Amino acid sequence: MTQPNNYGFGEEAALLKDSARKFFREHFPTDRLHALVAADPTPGRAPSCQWDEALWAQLVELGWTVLAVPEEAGGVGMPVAAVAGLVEEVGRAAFPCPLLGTLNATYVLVACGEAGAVGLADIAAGKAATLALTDRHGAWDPAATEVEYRDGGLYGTAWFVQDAGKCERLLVCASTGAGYGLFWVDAHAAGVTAEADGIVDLTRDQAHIVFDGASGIEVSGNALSALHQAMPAIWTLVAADMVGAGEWQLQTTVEYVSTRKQFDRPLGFFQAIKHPLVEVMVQIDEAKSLVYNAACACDSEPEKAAQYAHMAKASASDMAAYASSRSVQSHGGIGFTWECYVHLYFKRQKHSQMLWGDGVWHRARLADIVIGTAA
Amino acid sequence: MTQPNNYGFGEEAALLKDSARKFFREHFPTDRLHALVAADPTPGRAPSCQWDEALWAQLVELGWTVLAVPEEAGGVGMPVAAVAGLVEEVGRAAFPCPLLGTLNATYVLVACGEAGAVGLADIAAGKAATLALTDRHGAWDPAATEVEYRDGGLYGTAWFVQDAGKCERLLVCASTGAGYGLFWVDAHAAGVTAEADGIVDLTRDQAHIVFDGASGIEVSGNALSALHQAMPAIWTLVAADMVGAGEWQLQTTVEYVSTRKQFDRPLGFFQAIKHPLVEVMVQIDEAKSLVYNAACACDSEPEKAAQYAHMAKASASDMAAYASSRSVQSHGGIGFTWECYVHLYFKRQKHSQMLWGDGVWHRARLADIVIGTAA
Amino acid sequence: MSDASARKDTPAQAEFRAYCRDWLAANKPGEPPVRLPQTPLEIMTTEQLDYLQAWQKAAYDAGLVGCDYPEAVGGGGRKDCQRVANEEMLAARTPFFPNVIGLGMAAPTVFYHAQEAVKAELLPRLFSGEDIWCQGFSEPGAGSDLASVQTFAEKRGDRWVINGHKVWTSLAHFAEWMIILLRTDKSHKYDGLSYFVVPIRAALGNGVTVRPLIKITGETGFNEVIFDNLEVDDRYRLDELGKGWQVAMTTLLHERGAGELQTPRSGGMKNRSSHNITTSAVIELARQTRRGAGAAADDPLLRDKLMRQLIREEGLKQNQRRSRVQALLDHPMRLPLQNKLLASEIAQSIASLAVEVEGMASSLYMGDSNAPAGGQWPLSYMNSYGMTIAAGTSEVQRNILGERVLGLPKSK
Amino acid sequence: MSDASARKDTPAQAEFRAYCRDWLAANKPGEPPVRLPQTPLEIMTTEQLDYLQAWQKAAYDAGLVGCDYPEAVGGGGRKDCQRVANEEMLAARTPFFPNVIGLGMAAPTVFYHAQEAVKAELLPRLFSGEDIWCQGFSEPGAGSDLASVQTFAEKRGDRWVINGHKVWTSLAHFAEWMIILLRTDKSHKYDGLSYFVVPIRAALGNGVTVRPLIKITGETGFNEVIFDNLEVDDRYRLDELGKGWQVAMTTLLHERGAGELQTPRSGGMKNRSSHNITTSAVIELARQTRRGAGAAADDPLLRDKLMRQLIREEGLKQNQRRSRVQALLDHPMRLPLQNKLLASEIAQSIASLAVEVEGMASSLYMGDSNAPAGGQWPLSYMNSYGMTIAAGTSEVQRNILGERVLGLPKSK
Repeated sequence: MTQPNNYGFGEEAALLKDSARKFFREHFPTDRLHALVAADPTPGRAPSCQWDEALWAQLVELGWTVLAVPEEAGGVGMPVAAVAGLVEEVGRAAFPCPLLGTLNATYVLVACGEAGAVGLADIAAGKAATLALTDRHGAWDPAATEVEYRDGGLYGTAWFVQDAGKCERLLVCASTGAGYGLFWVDAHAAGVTAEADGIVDLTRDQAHIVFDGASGIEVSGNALSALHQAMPAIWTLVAADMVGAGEWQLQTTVEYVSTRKQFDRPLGFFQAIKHPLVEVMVQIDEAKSLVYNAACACDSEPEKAAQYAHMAKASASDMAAYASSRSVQSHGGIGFTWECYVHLYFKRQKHSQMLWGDGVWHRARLADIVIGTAA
Repeated sequence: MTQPNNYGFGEEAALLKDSARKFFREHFPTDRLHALVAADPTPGRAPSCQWDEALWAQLVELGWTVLAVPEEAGGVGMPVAAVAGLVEEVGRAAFPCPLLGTLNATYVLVACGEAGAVGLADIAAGKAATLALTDRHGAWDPAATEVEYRDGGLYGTAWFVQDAGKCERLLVCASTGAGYGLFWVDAHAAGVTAEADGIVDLTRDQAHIVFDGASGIEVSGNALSALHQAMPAIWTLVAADMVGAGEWQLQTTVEYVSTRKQFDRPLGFFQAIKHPLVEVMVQIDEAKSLVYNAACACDSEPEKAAQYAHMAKASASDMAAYASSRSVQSHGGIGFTWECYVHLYFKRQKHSQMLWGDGVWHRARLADIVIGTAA
Repeated sequence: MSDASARKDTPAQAEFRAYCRDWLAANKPGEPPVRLPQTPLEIMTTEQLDYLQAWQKAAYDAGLVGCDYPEAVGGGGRKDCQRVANEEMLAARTPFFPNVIGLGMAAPTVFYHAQEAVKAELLPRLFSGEDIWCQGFSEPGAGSDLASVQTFAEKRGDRWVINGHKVWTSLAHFAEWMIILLRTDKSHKYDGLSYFVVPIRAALGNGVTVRPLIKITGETGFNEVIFDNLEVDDRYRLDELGKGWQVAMTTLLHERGAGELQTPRSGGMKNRSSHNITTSAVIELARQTRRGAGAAADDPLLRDKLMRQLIREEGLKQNQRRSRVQALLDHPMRLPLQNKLLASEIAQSIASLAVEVEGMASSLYMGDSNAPAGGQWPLSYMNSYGMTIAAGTSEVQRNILGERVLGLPKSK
Repeated sequence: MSDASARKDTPAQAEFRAYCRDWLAANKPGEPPVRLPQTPLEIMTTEQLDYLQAWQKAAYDAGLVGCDYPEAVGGGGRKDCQRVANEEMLAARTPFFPNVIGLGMAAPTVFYHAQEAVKAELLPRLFSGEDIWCQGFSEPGAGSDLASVQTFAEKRGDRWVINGHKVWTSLAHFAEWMIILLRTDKSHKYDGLSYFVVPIRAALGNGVTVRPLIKITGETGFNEVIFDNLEVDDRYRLDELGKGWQVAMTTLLHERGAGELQTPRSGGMKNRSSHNITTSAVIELARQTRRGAGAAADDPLLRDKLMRQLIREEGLKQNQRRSRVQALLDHPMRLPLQNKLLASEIAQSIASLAVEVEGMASSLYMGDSNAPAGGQWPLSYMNSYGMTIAAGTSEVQRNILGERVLGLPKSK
């Protein structure tokens, strides 16, 4: 299969992206975000889950959570490229919500085939979900899961579960006698305890979830295969989020250095400020181009999807680190204060950078594909 | 043992360094170097060995080649820190000569104990020497040598032998039935054929040397141990050469960007030029400080010598790459021409960068010492 | 690629594509009798030039060059067909065209700014490659600061007398014509510039001297050109007096691939001299290079660096693709203006990585029979500085991006 | 270190060293009753302050603080002995002194520029730590461009009336006194500045307001200070009117460790809260962190990065050592002026590497019981931007180095 020149990013996709941008501009400007999530600055603050549930309900109403659900399962069946466009705007707004997790679960459920239908039906009905498969060491390999399925119940702990406090369903990877299975679990079921983590990122919540005999519906008996198929879309979407957030960082910083004067010149006059911001732009564009290439591969060149998605996430991770660093540094003393909004994106990006593999990890996997496994 | 605060770099060392700098300034300005080595620009030019033998003879007369030879062997027995000061000046002048090779051989011969005396006597008598121990792949591990000692003769080829065309003696590492030995060989003996390499660097010559039954004096039956002891000084000295060459690159470039005007300003006004040159300076100073620390360790804290010498060579290698890159780029179109002298140092530094291990290799060895060998 | 593009062809384009494909199948030139350089700018011998000129002439006669220009100036009179011809030539892996500055920079500038009679006089032989063109912009005192050119044209009656000194003029040793930026008024920096086309070859020894400059690699390929009272007719002035800077922008826009008219491009031919500065070539090199007990391609640090390069390379390719997808662009010049910066810096870091992979063997140069890849990697690494310096240094490119795209205040 | 230095002592220094050693052996303070912050600038509670002030007072009373200042201003009247005391305190691993701005910046400035009576009034309580000092240089509109301060002092009779707004003033919430750069003439940028010492605590609520600023980490520790008609006696002006910029250079020179007078320094104490931003701490972290089947410390890429950091760290240490070896220096300010740039950038990259080593676990913060190292690495990484921004951003440091050391033309 070959890719269409325009990444399959057609008119509908453009409309969706545009309307999302307008939606956030109108309903969720950055000062609202700051007011919502940054009320308690103390470093040792208790874990919390601050989000605008009413606004989220509107988005569910608009159908955003079912865009990736196939039509036959009650969704819209939009291509990954179009979904990436939406996620880019969510990242630009740093909107706290369980969209990414729900999309991730959707792609994994689709990869489960018929057995996944039960999960897709829940998502089509508006339930938010998230993946639970990481071990305590934060391994990016799902086979490291600490959760076991035995005697009809799930046991063990899943770590680093994203936006757990906002979700009603969990898609859990657990070792079974026969390998690894995927289980669709009610987040509030008996035997499921979510322990919220105290995290740096104010725009997300995170938990480790303890399973003690919880029951769940097995949606796949071959978890690794389903995850293998779905991961490229998952990597691509988190990269799309980072591209949007990076663009916010760039534009906000450009605006600041265009107005802030030192030595009778706007800061942006100085090449020591200007050239690093150009480099941020260059890195954002690289990551963005690679995101749509990877998304399009998920849609129409699946044999290349993993390769291109590794590229996109590696590029986005490095970009996010650099864009974050320059956003604070270029803002000077102001950028070092809690009241300036740049720290919200700084923290979100540092979090995203690690999510589902950092740059080094993705490049190592890419090398295994392109060069072959090292002798 | 602990190091003296001043690196043991005393008055004599300062005088030597100072007089070397004056000597080259007077007798070997860069235009002489260019006239001497850059007459034939063709990329496919035949290998050649261009140097000023008369000037070299003066330096031998001044005793530079016996500085590291112990007093009891007829030399001066100066500390490595003082020798590093001299080599820094040789690097600054990019003076084509066999000084480094002779010093390298000296340190290895000293490490051979009594058996090395025969070699040290030759060096004390003014003979130049060089090490011959690298395989065709340029391995930086002497145990990779392709030369074999059998039936009383040496067989095989030693590659990447530095300044071979300027030397009368070779110190050869060869596998023996019992391990590895070091052999002191007359460069013009029967069974020794030097095949000159066509190299990029115009300030050095290089050869691969074919041994076909050549005889030599075995100065050590445990080559790896002697080399292990001597390598820190060898790494330190090539780093010292690079520091001197780097300083030439920095000062020459600073001078150019201070006079060359574009947009009605000297180029050096622009931070896009200024800040990279500051970074070059910072890197040179790091490498230089580490060079004297390593040299001083060779003299008075030998258990730390390898660790510190790895730091010095790793730092110098990365500095040399960056200083070279910025010297050409900051000179603009002029810097891209053969008539501008910067290419001479660019090429010398790229060569030195690889000599006896690049930055990555030295950091890997350093990690083995500091962290321990990886599991 | 050729087939994917074909799907969007208009009927006229489809017909033309079929024609190109047939013609190329029958007429693609055979192996060159001599080793070709890496790019047209490094053509050094007349043997190389003859072979390449014959190919350009054949392609022009067949209608594959200048397709979108009007017939009156020697063009094909078609609409948006050069792109089609280029795609088919790339697919057929034809040799490159030698008159690269003529086609990419001189032709659109002459077309938009010269008198009609001058277009008709010059463009046909430019398209056919019979006349090679060169560019006279840079001077010893005017590099990044192009507007400070000093080479002066003085009006004497109906003619102009030119005196001065141009440098870094690739192909000047073969060129019939030069596009040139001249000072016609010393009292205004930008408004004192005018733009001309001047004959080079015809005036050699009689107002024009061409001297080769040697590069840090030891290669020749560019030149300095000295003007000593060269007389030129006023008809060869492009656009109005004092509008030279604006005309030069047309040239630079097309040089950066951001112009209106698609440049005729041929290429893709593999031959024994071909040396591609691509990550996959370095991966191949790493596979063949011993490092410790294994291959360099097994080394985790080199693998990471190789993948960094591969990602940057693919990123640039996808930038070019995305620059045609309107809905994914925020600023029309944001991607096109990155092209030159990225292409040159990526090439430099690829060559630098290859040299690192070679290790000690990177000391060996073109004349050494043991040099890996014939010593071309150290050569390419050194040549890459030509790319990050020429046609606006990387530093100038970053200024342009910061000012024109991000809207930051001018640094100069 | 202590022993190597001892070898070069003068007889007076040797005697003093022995005294310090004995005194410290008997009087080194015990474990603090509360968790201490990473540096004095982050003192947040009076419990922390009380413990540290008691220590500084004891050390001062014993003659270990201000040794090289004359007795008339409360100093020890010794010659080159502060260095000796500092070495011995470091070796004894004492706690740090809380009055760090007072000792490092205010004391030498007051000493070189104040009236004799003012020195005698202020310095003893500064040395003893009874008075904490803070620094009022930066303003909302004057960061990197320090000379553009607007806080204004107007002369009324023998007194000055101060109005304006200072920011990033560490320790202001505990400070009795502030060194302050003020504008006394709006018509000259540099020559319109004058330098004062002003009482803070005494004027709280009566001309002075101190408000804590919250850092991106969520910590407090620095403040904004608002002056609303604060009256100050003319005797608290340092040096002449309009010489404020020159006086400020004395402050900055000593801040960068490049001044004449050695700053009294104590430190080295390990306690349960200590978190050293060093490569060896990250190596330890990497040993304890699982990565794939092994430890992060076994990963070749992380090993390379760890060694890069170790080399930079050792390089800075050796720079400091080499800066005292005359024969190995080309320019007297070349190494000292690199100190602040390198120390801050190295700390930033070490913390960044630690966060990379932690991987997903770096998402966990101070309030999470599962956070590695108690969540201090993400905290340190964020705090490192305070270091690359405050006291002259890294960008400004590079300008200074390019201009003052390399002699390049000024960029501003």
